[in-house]
Amino acid sequence: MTEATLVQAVNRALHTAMAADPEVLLLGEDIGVNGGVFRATEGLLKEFGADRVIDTPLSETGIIGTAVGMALYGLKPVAEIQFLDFIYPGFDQIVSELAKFRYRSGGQYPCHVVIRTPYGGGIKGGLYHSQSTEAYFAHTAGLKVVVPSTPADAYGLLLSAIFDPDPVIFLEPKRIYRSVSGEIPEGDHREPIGKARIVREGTDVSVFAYGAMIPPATEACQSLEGEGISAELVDLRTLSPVDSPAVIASVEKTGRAVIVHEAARFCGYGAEIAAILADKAFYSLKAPIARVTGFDTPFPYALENLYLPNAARIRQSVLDTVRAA
Amino acid sequence: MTEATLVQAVNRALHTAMAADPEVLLLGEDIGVNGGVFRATEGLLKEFGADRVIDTPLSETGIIGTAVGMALYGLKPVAEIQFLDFIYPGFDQIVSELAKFRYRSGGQYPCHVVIRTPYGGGIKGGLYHSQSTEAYFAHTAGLKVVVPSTPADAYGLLLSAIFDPDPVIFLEPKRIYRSVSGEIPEGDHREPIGKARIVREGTDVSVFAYGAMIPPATEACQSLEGEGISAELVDLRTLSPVDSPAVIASVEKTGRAVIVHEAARFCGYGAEIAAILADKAFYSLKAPIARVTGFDTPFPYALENLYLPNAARIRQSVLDTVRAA
Amino acid sequence: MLLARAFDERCLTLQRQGRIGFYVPAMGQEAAQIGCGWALDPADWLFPAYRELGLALTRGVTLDELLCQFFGNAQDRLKGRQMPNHYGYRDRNFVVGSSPIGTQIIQAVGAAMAARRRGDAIVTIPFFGDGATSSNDFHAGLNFAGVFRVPTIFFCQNNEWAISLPRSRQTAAKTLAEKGGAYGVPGEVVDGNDVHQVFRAVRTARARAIAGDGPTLIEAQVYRLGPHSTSDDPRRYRSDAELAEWKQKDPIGRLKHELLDAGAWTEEQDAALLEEVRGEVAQALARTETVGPADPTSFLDDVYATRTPALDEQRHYLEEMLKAGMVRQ
Amino acid sequence: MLLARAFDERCLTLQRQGRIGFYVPAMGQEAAQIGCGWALDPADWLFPAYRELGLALTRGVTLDELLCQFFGNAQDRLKGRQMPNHYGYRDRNFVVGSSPIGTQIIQAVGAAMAARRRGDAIVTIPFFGDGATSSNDFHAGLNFAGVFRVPTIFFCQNNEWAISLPRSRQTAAKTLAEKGGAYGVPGEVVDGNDVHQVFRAVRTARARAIAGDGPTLIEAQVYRLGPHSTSDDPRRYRSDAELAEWKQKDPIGRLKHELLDAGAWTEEQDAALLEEVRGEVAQALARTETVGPADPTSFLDDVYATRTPALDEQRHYLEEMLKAGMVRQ
Ligand SMILES: Cc1ncc(C[n+]2csc(CCOP(=O)(O)OP(=O)(O)O)c2C)c(N)n1
Ligand SMILES: Cc1ncc(C[n+]2csc(CCOP(=O)(O)OP(=O)(O)O)c2C)c(N)n1
Ligand SMILES: [Mg+2]
Ligand SMILES: [Mg+2]
Repeated sequence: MTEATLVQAVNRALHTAMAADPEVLLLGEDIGVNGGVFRATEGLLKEFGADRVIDTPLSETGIIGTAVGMALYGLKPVAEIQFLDFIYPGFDQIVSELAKFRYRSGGQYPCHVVIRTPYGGGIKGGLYHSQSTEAYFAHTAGLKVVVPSTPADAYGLLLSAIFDPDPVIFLEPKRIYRSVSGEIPEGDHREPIGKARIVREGTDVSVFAYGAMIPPATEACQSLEGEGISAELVDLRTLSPVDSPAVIASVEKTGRAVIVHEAARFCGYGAEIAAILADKAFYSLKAPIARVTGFDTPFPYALENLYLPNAARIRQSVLDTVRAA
Repeated sequence: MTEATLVQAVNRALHTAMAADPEVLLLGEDIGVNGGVFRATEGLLKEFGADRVIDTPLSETGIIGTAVGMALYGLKPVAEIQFLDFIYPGFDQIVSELAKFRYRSGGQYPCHVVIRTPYGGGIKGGLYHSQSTEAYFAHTAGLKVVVPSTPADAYGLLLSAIFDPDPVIFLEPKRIYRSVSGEIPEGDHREPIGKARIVREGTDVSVFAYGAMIPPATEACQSLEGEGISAELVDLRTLSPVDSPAVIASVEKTGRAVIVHEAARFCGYGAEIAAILADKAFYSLKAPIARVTGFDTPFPYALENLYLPNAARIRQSVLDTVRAA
Repeated sequence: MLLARAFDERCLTLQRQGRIGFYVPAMGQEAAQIGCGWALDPADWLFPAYRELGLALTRGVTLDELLCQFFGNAQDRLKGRQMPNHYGYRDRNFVVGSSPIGTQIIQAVGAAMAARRRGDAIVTIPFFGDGATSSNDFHAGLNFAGVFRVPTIFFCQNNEWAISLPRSRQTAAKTLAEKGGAYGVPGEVVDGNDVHQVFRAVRTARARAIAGDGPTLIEAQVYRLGPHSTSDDPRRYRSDAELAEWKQKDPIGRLKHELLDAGAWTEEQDAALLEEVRGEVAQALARTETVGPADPTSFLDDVYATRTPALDEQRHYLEEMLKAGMVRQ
Repeated sequence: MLLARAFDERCLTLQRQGRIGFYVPAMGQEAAQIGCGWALDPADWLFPAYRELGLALTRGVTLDELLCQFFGNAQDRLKGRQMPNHYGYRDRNFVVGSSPIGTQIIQAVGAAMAARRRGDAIVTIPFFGDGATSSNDFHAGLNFAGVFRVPTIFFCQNNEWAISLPRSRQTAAKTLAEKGGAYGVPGEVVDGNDVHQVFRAVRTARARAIAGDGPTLIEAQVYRLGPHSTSDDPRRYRSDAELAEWKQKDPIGRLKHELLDAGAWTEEQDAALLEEVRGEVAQALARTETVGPADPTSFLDDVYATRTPALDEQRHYLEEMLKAGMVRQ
């Protein structure tokens, strides 16, 4: 066990995977001598060499397409996209190729690729350094989508992602890259993909969140304790395939649900959680399903603190839900 | 009024708009002398010339980026993407540029662009000529998303889209391009964007669908009449901004909802309708909200008839919903 | 080459008869593909588009395999997932292609980097058309190849048309080969109707690549003698005169006359061979047309390495629907 | 040029002091930008990236306007929507840029087609760096420009670095200008530290474009003297020696010495000018720093031409939250 921030945990997981398996390699923009613009790959070039930590030209379709080709051949590439906002030049390679290769080939060509990318707001990044478009990827069959919220999960889930036989989009909440710090395991300790984590148990209402929304959601739940409200907080961790048994079980217990994410609401990821519950936990529901989300606008710069869900908004929504009917 | 198929209605609407306004022009692959691979632009090159019906090189980012530039300058370009499946090389121009230009410029640069593209399955097109990824676009603030299901709507909605001040993704259900035929108006008759259409009224259950799912949904609803079930069928027509008052009002009346689309279920468009209802119509709901959708796989070739929702599956789901609890 | 032509002709008929759903003929491009295929090593990795019948035959792909893919039947290696012509066989290093244009080009570069890392002395070869040179992934592929000096041969079959767009409107460059210059990748134009010239050019490029001297872009100038696909009517956009002119250069006729002139071949042999290949095609068709359909629940597999719980649930639902007769293949 | 430099320096300090959130300096690229700007007509449409301070000044964009954008305050034309440096002004034909690299390149081509259709005798000019030549939209932009022969000048400022990637690893092409050849677009290298040379090259390209002779790709060779942005530390990836070498070619020092040598300028005048521009910057800062913040509900506008009912509802919710003190700017 060592203490690490979330971004350090990412760095350690990459190190562990590369040391364990010579077929793991990294590629992306500015990941080599510069160590990544967030320093996630710091020191890895020196340790593993330029053959395994590859600085690429400025082309996301190049990065992802190259990773796909490497994976077809049998390697385990981990691609870094500098910001999720810049993934779209490579979106075709993701949805048309990466997600569908195993399927279209009748299982002949698995595509063992991880795409790591920082996502989300709260760093004064404006429209193009702040977005949370996880729903695009979660809607794409063939991809797995993982979002850690703690250093330990970042470490364990990234290791699982790197050794997972399927393509994984690994979204790193950059807002809490350095603000949360915690113990991480040593060595090849993996956290399973596809399992939610109960952050705190509760009986009155279930709050579903992930990534950088876990800290404000935790704060909101804690603050409600004083008012005698027992909120259960579920960190989804894997968005696809989602741990629906855990989601449903929680609401079967509490009868109420509040879903939190920073992405725009309309057709956002939270809609799927609501839809699952409105179908599979309908008879347990005692109140409308609430969503606390970003607004249905692009991500603003100067006013980002108004855009992002915070503890007060989450708290209010939980209160309204518990008091409903 | 003249009789037309859906694809002919598209052709007529383009003709009407181009005749009315010299700043409307078309660009895309094979739309000129070839008249489009589905013949949607047949005859327009001859009538309006190569300056206004522009065959482009094979680049979707080129087509969309060019359209954005034309719109910035003040024209009203209508871009054709040959199949929705091929839009992804231009996805960056759509989500980063087209959708955000007005916003990021503080209103200085509206982006008056229509992207027309055939979507959906049922034509033996396999993975890459069949997809329905409307959810990607509906989740993108700044875009409007329109899907007609009849020739009259195709005509009236496309005209509205072309003269709308915002970017519109206009999804054409290619499966019913020629299978449905009906009256279309003459001249500049527009159907409003943002309004759902009640295909048939009913009192027991609301069925929400759009595009090529309207014919099987209609068949399912009709067949249930015999069993004394009165199903209301709502054609959403505009997916974004959705007509939520109409959606909510229908379920306030019926108390039950079945949502139909051919896209994969997980994080599909139907999730948003379910989420809206689970929040805003919660107290009217008498049964779980059901979704009849494509499966959570890429779109298959040989087995596409098993993949696509049909009248029998919709009918069964409506029955289950009405009989629930 | 004759086998490819005969097979193409039969498949066009099959489609017209409604026995297969769609078909993309390779007619006119046989010499380019077969010349290239012969110049390669079986260990080399091929990244085809959708028009590479000749190439597939050089890899020993059988007519039966192809037809099963077109039918999407129980013996299709791809389990009925893809449209006809989008076949591939891992054991033949013939990667399964897709419809989006150009995507394989950059993938081939990644595979080449992987092969080099493994120490495998092979080359990778993406196949693509004139239209694909406008794609994002052509740009990324050539650029990465130049920067990383990978052992990749970019094999462009310029058949003068991208559906209805003529080569001259695809790009203002004089040749496609010269596009290599933008990336520090040497480019070369070859007469794609001359099987020997293609063979030599690919051989040379392969030797360079294996020696560590980097990638090559080869533009094989050919002509698409048939329609773009069975959904296409080329008479809408190109002249009979143009077609007639190129028919004169038909690579099959050309090779035949070469051999006849050299005294290495006779009209009788030619007729016999034609009959033989037609027989082969007929037999393959007879064998494969009776193969049963794909397993109806199989389309829920291979999304992931193992079915997720949600897919298990959906499979269960599908089985119910099948049992109740509510869905039909 | 001096004004740009003084402004850059002040803004770097502002960012260090936490008074603006982020900054991208143009230091070292002033001659290229200003030489280009002067060679153009005010009616020409500029499509900047994010490093075009010098260019903006040639369009009469004021320091106040720039600073209000950096502060994202109530007088920011963009209503606080974008990060610093992503400004634009429709009335100056200076299009509002974005962060994704390269997207403006193809847009400029579309605008040129539109201008031609309208009969406007103008050119469009996308500005971009060496890194952007690897982008999808560079490829599409140059290719469409060649095919449609548009009046567009592609103005590439090769400042040797794309964050930490040196030009030599961005592409194996010898120059970026020669990439034009892949598209039938003439390319030209100019010394971007020589304001006259840049001016002449752009003038010539503009005349060609207006005459209907099509697009030109200009590579202005410059050097990024500062960091990529305030988030960047260039000492991690480049040597002091390299920096020192290029500092010798600093376009401002160069012009100054040229003028001194020609007897058209004195050290005293230079010092006075420097003081003057520093004063201008200080005054602009004093005027703008006190401007109030953007209207807190304004971020819900301009998603569409009019707010949708859902956005109205969300605005109402936001107002409630503001009133209750539950959210803060
Ligand atoms: C990204 C993308 N856009 C459009 C299409 C539709 N399309 C299929 S083939 C084709 C033309 C391809 O031309 P070329 O690359 O020259 O290959 P050829 O068919 O001539 O062999 C087009 C436009 C596609 N498949 N993918
Ligand atoms: C599509 C995309 N990928 C990555 C980035 C991150 N990024 C910002 S600037 C930059 C380098 C740009 O280099 P260049 O084009 O040479 O312009 P310069 O900054 O040198 O002026 C990168 C990689 C981005 N903004 N957009
Ligand atoms: Mg072609
Ligand atoms: Mg640069």
